[in-house]
Amino acid sequence: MLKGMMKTKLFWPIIVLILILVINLFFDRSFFSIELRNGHLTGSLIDILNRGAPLILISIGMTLVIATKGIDLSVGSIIAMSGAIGAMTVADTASEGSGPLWMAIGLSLIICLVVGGWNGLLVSRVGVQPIVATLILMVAGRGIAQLITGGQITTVYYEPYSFIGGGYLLTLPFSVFIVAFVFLMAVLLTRKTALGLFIESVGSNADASRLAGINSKNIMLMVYMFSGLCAGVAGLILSSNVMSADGNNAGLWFELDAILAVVIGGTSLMGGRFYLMGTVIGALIIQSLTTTIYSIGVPAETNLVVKALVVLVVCLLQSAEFRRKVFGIGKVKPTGEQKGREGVTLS
Amino acid sequence: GSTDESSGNGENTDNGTEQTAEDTKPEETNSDTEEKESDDQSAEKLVIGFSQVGAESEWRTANTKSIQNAIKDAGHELKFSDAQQKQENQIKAIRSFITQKVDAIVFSPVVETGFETVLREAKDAGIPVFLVDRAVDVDDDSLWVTFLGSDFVEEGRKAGNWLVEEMADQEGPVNIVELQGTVGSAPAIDRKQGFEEIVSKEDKFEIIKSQTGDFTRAKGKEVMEAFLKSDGENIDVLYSHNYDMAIGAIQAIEEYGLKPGEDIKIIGVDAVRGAFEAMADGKMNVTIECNPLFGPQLVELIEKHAAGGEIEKRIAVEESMYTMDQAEELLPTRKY
Amino acid sequence: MAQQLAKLEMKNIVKEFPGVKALSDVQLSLYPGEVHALMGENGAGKSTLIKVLTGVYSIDQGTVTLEGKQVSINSPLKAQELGISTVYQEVNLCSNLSVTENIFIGREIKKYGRLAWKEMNQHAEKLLERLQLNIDVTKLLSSYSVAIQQMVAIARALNVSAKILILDEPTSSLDRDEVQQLFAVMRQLKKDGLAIVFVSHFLDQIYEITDRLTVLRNGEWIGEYKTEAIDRMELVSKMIGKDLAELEAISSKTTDISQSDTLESMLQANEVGLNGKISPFDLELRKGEIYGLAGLLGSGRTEMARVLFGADKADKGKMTINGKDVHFTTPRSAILNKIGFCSENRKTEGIIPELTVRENMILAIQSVYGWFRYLSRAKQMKIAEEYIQLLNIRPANPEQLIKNLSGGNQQKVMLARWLVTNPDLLILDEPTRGIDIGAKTEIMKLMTHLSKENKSILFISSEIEEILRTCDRIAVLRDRKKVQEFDNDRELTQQDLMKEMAGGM
Amino acid sequence: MINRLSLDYKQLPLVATISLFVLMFSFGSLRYTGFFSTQVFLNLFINNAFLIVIAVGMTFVIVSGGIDLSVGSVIALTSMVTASLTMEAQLSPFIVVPISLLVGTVLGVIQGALIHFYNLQPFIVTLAGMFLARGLSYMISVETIAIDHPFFNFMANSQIPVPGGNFISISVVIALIVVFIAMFVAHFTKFGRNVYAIGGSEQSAMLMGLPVARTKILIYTLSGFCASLAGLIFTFYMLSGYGLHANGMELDTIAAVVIGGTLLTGGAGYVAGSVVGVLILGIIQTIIVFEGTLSSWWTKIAIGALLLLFIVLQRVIVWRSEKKHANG
Ligand SMILES: Nc1ncnc2c1ncn2[C@@H]1O[C@H](COP(=O)(O)OP(=O)(O)OP(=O)(O)O)[C@@H](O)[C@H]1O
Ligand SMILES: Nc1ncnc2c1ncn2[C@@H]1O[C@H](COP(=O)(O)OP(=O)(O)OP(=O)(O)O)[C@@H](O)[C@H]1O
Ligand SMILES: [Mg+2]
Ligand SMILES: [Mg+2]
Repeated sequence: MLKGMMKTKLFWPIIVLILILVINLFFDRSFFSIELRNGHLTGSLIDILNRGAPLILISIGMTLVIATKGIDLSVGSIIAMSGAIGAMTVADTASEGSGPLWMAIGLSLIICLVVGGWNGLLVSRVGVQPIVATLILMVAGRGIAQLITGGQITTVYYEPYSFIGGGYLLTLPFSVFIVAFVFLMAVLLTRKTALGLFIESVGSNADASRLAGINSKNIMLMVYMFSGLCAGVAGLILSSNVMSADGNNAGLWFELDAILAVVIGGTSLMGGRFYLMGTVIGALIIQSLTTTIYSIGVPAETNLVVKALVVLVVCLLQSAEFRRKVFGIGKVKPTGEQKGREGVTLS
Repeated sequence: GSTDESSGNGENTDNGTEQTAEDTKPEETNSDTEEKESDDQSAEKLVIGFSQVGAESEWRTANTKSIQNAIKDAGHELKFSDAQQKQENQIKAIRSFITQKVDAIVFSPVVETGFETVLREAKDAGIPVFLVDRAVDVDDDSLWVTFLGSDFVEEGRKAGNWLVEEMADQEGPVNIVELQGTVGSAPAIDRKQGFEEIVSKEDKFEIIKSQTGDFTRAKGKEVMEAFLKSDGENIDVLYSHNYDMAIGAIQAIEEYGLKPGEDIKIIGVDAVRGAFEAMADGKMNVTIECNPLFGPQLVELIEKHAAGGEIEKRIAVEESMYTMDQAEELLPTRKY
Repeated sequence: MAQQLAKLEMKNIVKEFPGVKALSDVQLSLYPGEVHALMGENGAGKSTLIKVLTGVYSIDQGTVTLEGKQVSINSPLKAQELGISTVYQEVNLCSNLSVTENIFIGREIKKYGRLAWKEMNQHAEKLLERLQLNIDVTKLLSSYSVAIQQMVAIARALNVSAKILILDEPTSSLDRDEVQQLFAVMRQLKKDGLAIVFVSHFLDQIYEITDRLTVLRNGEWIGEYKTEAIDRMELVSKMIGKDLAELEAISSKTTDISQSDTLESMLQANEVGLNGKISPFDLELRKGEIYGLAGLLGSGRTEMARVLFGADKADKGKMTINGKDVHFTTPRSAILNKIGFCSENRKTEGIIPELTVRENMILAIQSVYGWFRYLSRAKQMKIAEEYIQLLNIRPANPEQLIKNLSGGNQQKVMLARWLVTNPDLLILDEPTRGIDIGAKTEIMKLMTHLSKENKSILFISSEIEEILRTCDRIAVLRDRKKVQEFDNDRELTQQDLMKEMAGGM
Repeated sequence: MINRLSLDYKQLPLVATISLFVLMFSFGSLRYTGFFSTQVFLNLFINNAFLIVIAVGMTFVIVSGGIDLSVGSVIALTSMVTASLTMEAQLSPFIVVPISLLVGTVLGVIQGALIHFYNLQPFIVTLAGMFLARGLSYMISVETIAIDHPFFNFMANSQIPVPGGNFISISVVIALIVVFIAMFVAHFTKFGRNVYAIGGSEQSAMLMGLPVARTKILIYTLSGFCASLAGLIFTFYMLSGYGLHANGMELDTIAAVVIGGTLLTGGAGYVAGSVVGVLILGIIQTIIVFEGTLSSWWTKIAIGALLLLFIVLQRVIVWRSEKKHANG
């Protein structure tokens, strides 16, 4: 039953993803080909995975936040911060030892945890509305990042640092492994323990959850910390990939793409059920869309229009009402009751 | 408040970047011991309002520093406001400069248009306005004293000309890919225009792909990767609207397995220090200077005007163009 | 009235939900000036029939004829325009609006092109007067108890010149007096020639007010009867579909009082209170006793329960459990002390709508285990199936989303959630709300069973006889104050209690 | 009217916000010379007239439990349409103004319809709307178009004097009119109350037989219209059309509305509150400009800090008096 639902949830996003990829085929015959160049698997698909890594990461974090009826606008700034911290810690080390690397990773991840926790505290303890609570960091975070880099775009000359976002392992980009790891952790933590259940129940009805003995405050705190952590990792990948820290532009507007990915993946902004796999697919859709726009030579000024249309199509395809009206798929559904403000759900 | 603000700059120095190190001390003294200073300063201590676009690029930060330091070193009082890339903020800032009755307003417009009203208010309040970096298109040029800054279109032309010479003996087609700046931003539009103006004269040149990289390294790299995927070896030239995108692109090219500077000729704008490093190790062929360090030049103008001197409406920042072979010896001399 | 032409005819109504056939070939006919009961177990299809009639759900098959001509009602708005006024099962009002607004929204009074709040407030007060309820109508609805919200919903329904009035379990959270007020009004409307549909699980009420009744079972139409022509036994057998013999067991009202033998105290509260909610009270609960709270609407029973459970933090007094001091700041701390609390407000404080029946059931026990020790899927299934079986929850599918269950079935799931935790003290606030007779007796049995196992139960109910029947001791609350405590020996009568509740005149 | 009796409780966030605004203003006045002047206060309105107008529209959307991210881009699009029609097509303002007001309105209708009939999430639909509007304005032209036309110059430059030698702009008057109309609509029309009802519980609203569909579509239409009107005001303010205008302003708007005491979950909020919210953001800006020494990152940090300070204070005030309310 649940599996069945998951399927329907994932069905349309997957279709769209395939569609976008196939479109590329018309412009570039070799689009799906993957070859082994000097020990690295290369090919558009690999690139999409590789480039998409940061987005997938923050989307995973965002999914849990949204499942609790929350939202995290600060991820973009956190990316900038963690990148800045990471890069600055290794900026003026010329050594080849991996010591500074761990230093950088440790430092920025810890800080990102703290920062995420800060969001969590504002939301769960002070009771600030998520969008505003995280808006604060969205603004201030970039400032802090620039403060760290002194407004410069600091270039890193420390080779090992490039491994995080640029390195290869077993012929695959290392970032792919990072994503896989985080994703698995998230799935294990939420589905093999009761966390997932608690998150969903808090998101679906916080009062009732409290009366059922769930410590909803801590749950919220946790998801925001996790989101912060994910953003931190993403930040490291991004900054390591270009071997520099850019406080002002790193991760700019990522938050919107992340939220988009989550919703495309079938998780409702009204909280409750969440679908990590869906999110990943959503993120991949967005990334392959971007790559497509670049590689098929869409004029720069029309990028946004194209994006808008695709987003609309995905959402419409997911809307049961739309499918019924247009293709007449699916039985007639109750007009009211089920159709709360839950948005795109097929349940 | 100003106290935590200066201490903040303290932190800033810990993070070790010369520019901030330089300007911290004067700034602190400035904010702490104003009156005393003004006593020392016999006459002529001007209050100057400076409204900067933001800190969107390395170039911009350097520019800000240069102007800030120049003003303070000359012992004038600085009122700085950062518009966070928003025109409305900039207008607000200028308004409040007017209400604060500063002696001169310096600002680099976010865009050329839309400042007429507020400039008129400034004029009515009898405050001279100095435009830096970007012009405003207002018919009534009595609204500002002078415009000091680079000519983006000219930069584009320089890039084009260099390419034309470079490729003179090569018969086409020469496939060019272009990394634009942020869509709609003045430098992006003008640098594109100037460049196309030149290369379009010869039809062996073809701009096969042109996409925005938002002036950032990450985007520049991502876009270049996509270009390489679709057009690979038959890309001959990369024209990048700024240095950061060029660096990103260079990384992409290397990862793709080509030699930047040889397999693909690379033209970048902004002769920042990094650009020279890149050229020094042969990864970039030419960089067109767009000089941000005209602070002192500006302050002179302001003082001159305050003293009642005549100033012409358009003052170009002296800029030039540097190629690979010059890079080595010039590298040490680059300030930023 | 039979020769009159029917005001409303519903024929061969079919309604399916994914996986559930809620209505198959159901019919209903209403005549002017009658009160018509819809009878059936939980999940029989009563509410669905009503929602189909009022256009909340679209009809899969069947016809609706209103005063002779066929109509298609596709939205509640349309239904209202056709003169059908409805009170749905759950309180369906906007708690963020004032009482007045809730009564008038959609048909506001205007004056010089703007809404005339003064007039509306006055009207609202008059309307509630009619139900003997005088409350501040400008206050937010959310500041009132479910019971009052229910009354407001009724007032709203009365506020239109309707031809047909539909009341889906309006009495489930009301107590005797309110019910009488409601009936008085209904009789009045009946005289005026309205046709009234009335749903309730209380047979007494059915026999008191209704003229005819239609029985549904598992979404099927069983029959239509004159109320006085069919006796309880027969009616119940029609509803549950068992023959009279089997029923004797259930119906035998002698679920005798489980006189607890031990006097060992389990929970002790002295001078516990919460400013503005409930004035300080002493309370001792013994092991293995069922302790009843009786009181009128708003008397503070729920508050007392919530304070004991830590849902509201007590601001004075101290509590001990099995001798050791406790101070509950959150429900969690209470639960960890093996206390359970089944709220009276199922919709907002009970169900987790987006989750399945299974997940809703195991929520409390899981929160005791903590997030790390996740019950295995198998265990969860076992629990779910066990209680679905025990309380006969329909549809018997653990993976059905709870929001798709009928009201009564949701209530059963809530009970299951707490029974699973096997608490030492179980606080039940109106646990039998909207539950059918079969399940009700089942729950009574469970309670006595628990008390036999030396567990204690705090039982709140608006049905005095229910309390009298099951409780060892009974406290009476009035105006947020504990005013009396009775030992429930044979002499204690309803009258005694009622006097005390009303304020012993 | 309706709220009078329970004012203390229901309007609490609003009261808190206003008092905090006063607090901030006096802080500025004490700290900076020339801050405490009527003109500084009036400038808050002059500089934020457009923000006030979108905030009004946004208030309705958020109260109904939705959200509208497209407003910022609609401003850009409107300014672009206005500019190109005036300067390139050489049309008269009497044609241009109505057309540009239609831009957002139409987009609003479409968004509303999508959200309601296909049961899509407002956040996403309006996000798409945001991309679309900005994309379209780029497609009109990536370059900025300066407007030089007597009508627009008049709207931009004419100053309406107010007692004490100060002045306001025409846009301010427009904005204030919008605010008053909105207040009336919110509290004294059926539509207004339906919005609150839907925000409280869409399902209940539907069961109560309220015209949910119509209302929801109307809400987004209204918001779209306000966005366009704001776009027009913005165009007066800037005398130019530009694809990058009002970048990210949707967030400022949402912040203003929420600061003004409106719940993002819907059902509660006041137009007046949103106006104060805008003023709060404005005054934060002003304070920073007057501080006049903040580097661009310290500016960002300062904005965040002030925002935080404000929100926490607001929470505290609300808490304390909620306690009082409970005990009273
Ligand atoms: N939206 C829905 N989706 C799926 N199934 C539903 C939905 N609504 C009701 N049902 C099913 O239809 C059947 C009838 O439900 P209904 O609410 O009509 O019962 P009822 O007679 O009102 O019971 P109660 O006395 O408990 O209110 C139940 O089995 C319920 O599970
Ligand atoms: N007559 C009334 N006037 C004003 N407020 C009331 C009234 N009755 C109840 N309330 C409100 O409803 C809330 C809940 O009351 P409570 O539920 O404790 O009463 P109760 O004894 O449980 O009756 P019921 O459970 O039938 O509602 C109280 O906090 C009170 O604010
Ligand atoms: Mg029912
Ligand atoms: Mg109660």
